[in-house]
Amino acid sequence: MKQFKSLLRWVAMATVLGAINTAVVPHAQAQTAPRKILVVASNQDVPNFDPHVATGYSASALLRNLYDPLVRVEGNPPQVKPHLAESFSVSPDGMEYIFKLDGKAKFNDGSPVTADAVKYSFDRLVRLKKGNAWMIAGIVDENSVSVVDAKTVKIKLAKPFVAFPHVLPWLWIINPKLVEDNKGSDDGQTWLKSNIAGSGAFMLKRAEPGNLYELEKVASPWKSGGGNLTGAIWRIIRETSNQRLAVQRGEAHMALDLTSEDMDALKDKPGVVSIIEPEFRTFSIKLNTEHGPLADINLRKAISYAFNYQAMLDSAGYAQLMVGPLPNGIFGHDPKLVVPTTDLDKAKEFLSKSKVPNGGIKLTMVHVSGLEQQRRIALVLLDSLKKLNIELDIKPMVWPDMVASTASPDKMADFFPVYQTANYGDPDNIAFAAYHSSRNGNWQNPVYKNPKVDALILAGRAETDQAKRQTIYLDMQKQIVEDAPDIFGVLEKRKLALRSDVQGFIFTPVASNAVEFFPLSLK
Amino acid sequence: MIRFIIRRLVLLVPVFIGLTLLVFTISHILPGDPVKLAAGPQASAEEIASLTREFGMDRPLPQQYWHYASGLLQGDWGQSVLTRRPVAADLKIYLPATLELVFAAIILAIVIGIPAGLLSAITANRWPDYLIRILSLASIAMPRFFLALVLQLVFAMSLAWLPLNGRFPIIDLPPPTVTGMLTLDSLLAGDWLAFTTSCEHLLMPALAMSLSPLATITRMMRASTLDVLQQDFVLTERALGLSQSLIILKYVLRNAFSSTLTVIGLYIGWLLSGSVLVETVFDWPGIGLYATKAIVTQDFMPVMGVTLSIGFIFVLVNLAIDLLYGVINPKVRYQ
Amino acid sequence: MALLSIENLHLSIQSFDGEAQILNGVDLTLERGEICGLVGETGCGKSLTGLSVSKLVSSPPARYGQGAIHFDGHDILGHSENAMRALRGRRIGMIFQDPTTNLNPLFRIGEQMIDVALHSMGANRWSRSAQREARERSIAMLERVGIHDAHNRLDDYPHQFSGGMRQRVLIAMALIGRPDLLIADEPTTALDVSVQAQILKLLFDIVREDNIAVLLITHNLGVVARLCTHVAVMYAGRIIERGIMADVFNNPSHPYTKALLGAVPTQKTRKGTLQGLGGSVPDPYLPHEGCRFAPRCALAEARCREAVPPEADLGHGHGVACIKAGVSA
Amino acid sequence: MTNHNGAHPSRWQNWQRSIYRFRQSGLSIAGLAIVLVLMLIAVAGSWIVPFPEHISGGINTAARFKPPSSLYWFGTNELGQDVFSLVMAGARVSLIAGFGVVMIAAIIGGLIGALAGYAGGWIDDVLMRLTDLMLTLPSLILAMAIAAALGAGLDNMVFAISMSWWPGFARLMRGEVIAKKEDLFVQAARALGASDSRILLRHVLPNVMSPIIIKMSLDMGFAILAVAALGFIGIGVKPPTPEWGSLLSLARGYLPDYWWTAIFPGLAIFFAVLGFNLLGDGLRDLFDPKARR
Repeated sequence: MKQFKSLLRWVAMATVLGAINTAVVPHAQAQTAPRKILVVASNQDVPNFDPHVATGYSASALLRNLYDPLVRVEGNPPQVKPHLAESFSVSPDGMEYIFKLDGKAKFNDGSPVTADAVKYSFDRLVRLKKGNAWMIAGIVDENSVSVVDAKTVKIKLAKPFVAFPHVLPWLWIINPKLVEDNKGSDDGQTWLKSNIAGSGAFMLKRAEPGNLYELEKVASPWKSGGGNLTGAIWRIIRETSNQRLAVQRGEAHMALDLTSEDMDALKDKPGVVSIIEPEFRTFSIKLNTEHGPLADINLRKAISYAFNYQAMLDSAGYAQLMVGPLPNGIFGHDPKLVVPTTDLDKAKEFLSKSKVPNGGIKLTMVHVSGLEQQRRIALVLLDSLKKLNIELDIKPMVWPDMVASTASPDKMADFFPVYQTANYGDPDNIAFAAYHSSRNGNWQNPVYKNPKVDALILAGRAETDQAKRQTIYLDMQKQIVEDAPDIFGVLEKRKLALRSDVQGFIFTPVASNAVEFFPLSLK
Repeated sequence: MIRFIIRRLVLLVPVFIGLTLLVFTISHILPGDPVKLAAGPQASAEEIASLTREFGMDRPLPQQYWHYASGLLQGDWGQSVLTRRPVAADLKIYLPATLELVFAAIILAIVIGIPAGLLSAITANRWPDYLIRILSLASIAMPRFFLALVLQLVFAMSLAWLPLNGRFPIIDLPPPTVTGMLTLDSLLAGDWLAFTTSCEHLLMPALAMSLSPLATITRMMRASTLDVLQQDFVLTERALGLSQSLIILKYVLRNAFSSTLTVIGLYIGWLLSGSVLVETVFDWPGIGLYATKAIVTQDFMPVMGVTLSIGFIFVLVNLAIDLLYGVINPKVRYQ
Repeated sequence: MALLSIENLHLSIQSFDGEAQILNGVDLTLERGEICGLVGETGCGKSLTGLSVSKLVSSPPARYGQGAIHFDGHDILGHSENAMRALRGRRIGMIFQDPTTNLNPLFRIGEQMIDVALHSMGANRWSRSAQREARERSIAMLERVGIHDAHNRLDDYPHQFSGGMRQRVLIAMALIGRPDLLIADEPTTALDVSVQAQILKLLFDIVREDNIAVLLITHNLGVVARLCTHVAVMYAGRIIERGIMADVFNNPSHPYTKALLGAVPTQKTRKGTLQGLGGSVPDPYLPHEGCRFAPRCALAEARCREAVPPEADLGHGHGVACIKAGVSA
Repeated sequence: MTNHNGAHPSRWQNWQRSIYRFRQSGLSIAGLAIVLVLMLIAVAGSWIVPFPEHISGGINTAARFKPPSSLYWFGTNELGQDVFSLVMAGARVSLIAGFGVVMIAAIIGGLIGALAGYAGGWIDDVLMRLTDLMLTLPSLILAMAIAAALGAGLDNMVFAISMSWWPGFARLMRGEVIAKKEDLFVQAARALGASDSRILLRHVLPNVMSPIIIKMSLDMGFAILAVAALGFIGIGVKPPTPEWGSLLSLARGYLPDYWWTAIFPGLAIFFAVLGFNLLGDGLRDLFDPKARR
């Protein structure tokens, strides 16, 4: 036995020697540098930094801090605040806006932000017709923007647009000199993809695509005030549970894509502040009203009444059921609107009037693969349709494929789930994008068209008298509910988690996950 | 010896060409049109056409292949259709991360597997042997991604001994990139703290990946050690009075190790291809995640880049293993 | 007092098919300077006897039923592995049959020789001076066994030596510790005839110079006749006849010894007169009473099958285990 | 190997000894037991399961995230579905998918290997070089690429995995065919004028079946693991299919609080793969004991 022990000693020694080179050291607390760096956890990568091309909330968040718009929006309900333009005036007919630029505003290469820069930026946006250009499509064109003097800009709208100031925070001003120097053959798109020509309070310090983007505060930002942040890191963490744990353990200060389960898990954790606020973010299932079995209004009504709304609400967690097409609480929303609820008898009644009185058909639903909430809603729909003896084939697809499938009614699936995030706190944003027939072929409103509703939307856009505008939107909502183009889903509450040492964060129900770092500081 | 190496290197050329041809044909057979996807939904027909021309997708296949293969030689591994980033640049960032993970896994597998196999053979049919055999059978069956989750659950979430995910605490700046492998770079920079932190981040993912190779190396080592113990020279060495530990740890070990070596080469390939599973759980920005993102959006340039780089590495590693085999086994060297 | 005396040694090996009784009461003594040939058919247990002397038979599965092996007065069956290690290489040397498999292919000759030398010197493995000393001794020993330019050949690998040369290296290793007893298990069987004679002559010159006792295990009676001082004939795990080589070879008493000697072709043997021996070696798994040779013995009678024949002494050490000894076949 | 009574061991004794060896190693028996239980669950699936409606997508959101209890043995998931029923149903999915992968790979690989082995010459070289190249490529990434391109669905996933799985069988079959090709009875058949295809199908193939079957049983475990891996990454799985890998992947977000939604699917994968590995090892010792452990 003795000799066996000596052998064991040898083997143990060999293993220890081997293990040393993968040193297991107790968790050495990496002492944070004295700098104040805010770490934000998000699951959306930023493939493109061109302010007039990039899309997605993560791109908006970084661009918002690297570039400056004419005006900002802040608070609940969202208020327009001065930024590059210290003030602006609107002509009585609401068609002409004049902006006075802030004298102190300068780009990060030192050159001042002039009216020419504003015109150059708007012209480029309109020319490229990408990124956020859709917000001012048909409203601002090549000759809308004119330079009055170095510090004054005039914008003449092609059509009346009440909510125009609410759109401006997403239209950023670029430094014409830098972009012209690197114009290349595509209007500077390649260069701007990974370089910054802005006047924002932050510069892009480090970019590790797929992993993290580090912003560093400019030496002397032209805008006074703001928090004590010296930098911020936009960290890509794909799993929401990992985001939640990162905040829980202090490895991140903010987590942006949390699910309801994550929020429950964070409820009583020390040092964590949970933000669960209603937001103008609708979720509904678009029905293919032009092609296939759902063109039959009675079948659509039957399905709307058979749908298990309570199950959807349960699975969505922190959310509230939508009452009609518009988000609850937005101007013009009719809380007393009569909308379908789970009522099997009514559903059977409509079904009997439809072309397939006893079901027996198979419908298809697509959803973004990997998007958990949509997968759950699809299963709720599958379960609900069983009661009408209708089968559902669920197809997870990649987002680009889904968008491509909305190009024409025959390519579109029977059910098409859509998230609609309001970019500005005005009913027109949702109404125009989701129900106006000019948007057919796009994922926001693939097929639904009703001339009456189109007319109401355009009227609502132009009507400056608040009371009249109210009644227009009420009529619109009744008509849409009558057409039953969608199954109205839920208004998911915005779910954010912050470390308690983050200060100066004001919740804005508009794109609140596109975080503005300038006002923030760390204890 | 040198002639032996040169001959093997020359033989690699047809293999590399074969690899590029195979990967190219596979990616072209697959349905799905990345250009249309990349052009985006609002893209007009002529914009898609211009993009197709830009990526040379309209030219006949052989020409496309020739363009691709010649590009490879000059380091141009094509461009991601979606992000317009050159694949070579991305690989330079993501490949070292995966290589660091794979080599750490293999080192762990060898450092633990060899002694375990040895011990299991020496104590054949006694409790250590049975324990090791059952553990190794179980660990071959253990799915890496499930083990990764459990490790994360235990060591990061409840015990908080080890960091949850990622390669380096993002507050601190990583050491200057030389090899792209954080552990090596921090050693080169002499930054001990960075070395320990990057080892901490590396430990759990490497452990999760190393379990299967570790189990197989243990089983192979046990089998070859038992064979070597039957050999006559072991009896002679005992008869001449050499101590059991000297015989086992010097004379038997080298013989048994030489036949386990070939398995290690095969496993590097297996680890490289399967790293995506562990990378997803630990958010380890390696070529696994990079390939998955490209696969999901059917952007096949990066997929071809990743597949080819793994294929090349696999072939080179196996060549290295053969040469190492020659070092250990003199008979082979003089053939 | 004899250097080596094996008394009534019983050895059985447990295997899947049951327990095989390999050695059934072996008695053998060996003095310094004596060269005793241990002969017998394959499977009679002669190799196992050799291995038992150095306690190299791993138990389990082997089990020593009764008997003892006294080496220099001590019963080695009771020795621990460490105690045995002290004897092996220093007091007891061993050579095996096949030189191609008895040297570790992956190590240089020198490395293995030096390790053995260090052990035989009992020196601390890591001390520089001990290693230098061991190297010198190895070179000297290799020169002595006839390997020229040993200094350079130390760094060569086994596969760079011929069969004969490798056996010389093994002899050098066995004798480097100047053992008192050498156990040689078929040392030349694997070599071709021309090389056999050289190796045997080399081996026995050294043995005579260093006055080493040798237990030569072989089935080649010619080798025994030419080199051994004593001989012991083994059958089915028992020594049935032993004594001074001349006595046993000139007047074999046990029928089996007669049959063995008869089977060796000499110049005098005329064509067709060579008689083999019927039947085959008894199966060790089956229990057995009486003389194990009875089934194949021409003189066998009822008495032979009842009891195991004791060993009778025919004068100056010539013993035979057969009740009908002396009766001419 | 003559035994006690000297007669040459009959075929029956060989079998008896192999069965003894198989029975002797407890592990192989455990493997067999697990595989049989798995098959039983796969076949009887929806009858023996407490909540069969959940398998085809039924939900009960009132009972979300209930911990394991007497009613819900493995607790419930985010939609109130009984995890035990889903895991049981997952057995059928994984078994069929795993078997599909192994079967397709065996057929494709077998044909290519047989052709290469039997034809020899340049055909052999070309086919074998192709096989070797396929082996150097990363199999999981290839499978993912093919599955993603073909779109969601278990059948696409099975096809994708088998595309990178057949080289193993091709190599095995080629080796066996080359060995059997030289056997006497094949020469005799050729002498009697049998056509090549007849020789290959009637004589050679039946005799190489045992190593193929062993490899199929050994690969079953790893095929199930590959299907689960793809499911885990979320490629190729269509709800409401209760596939273990995707169940585990979805449940990742609910750790550590609702641990049961992740732990039980993970354990199911582990035991299934373990069962097939143990059985495979046992079969290998049964059929060709000389193969090294």
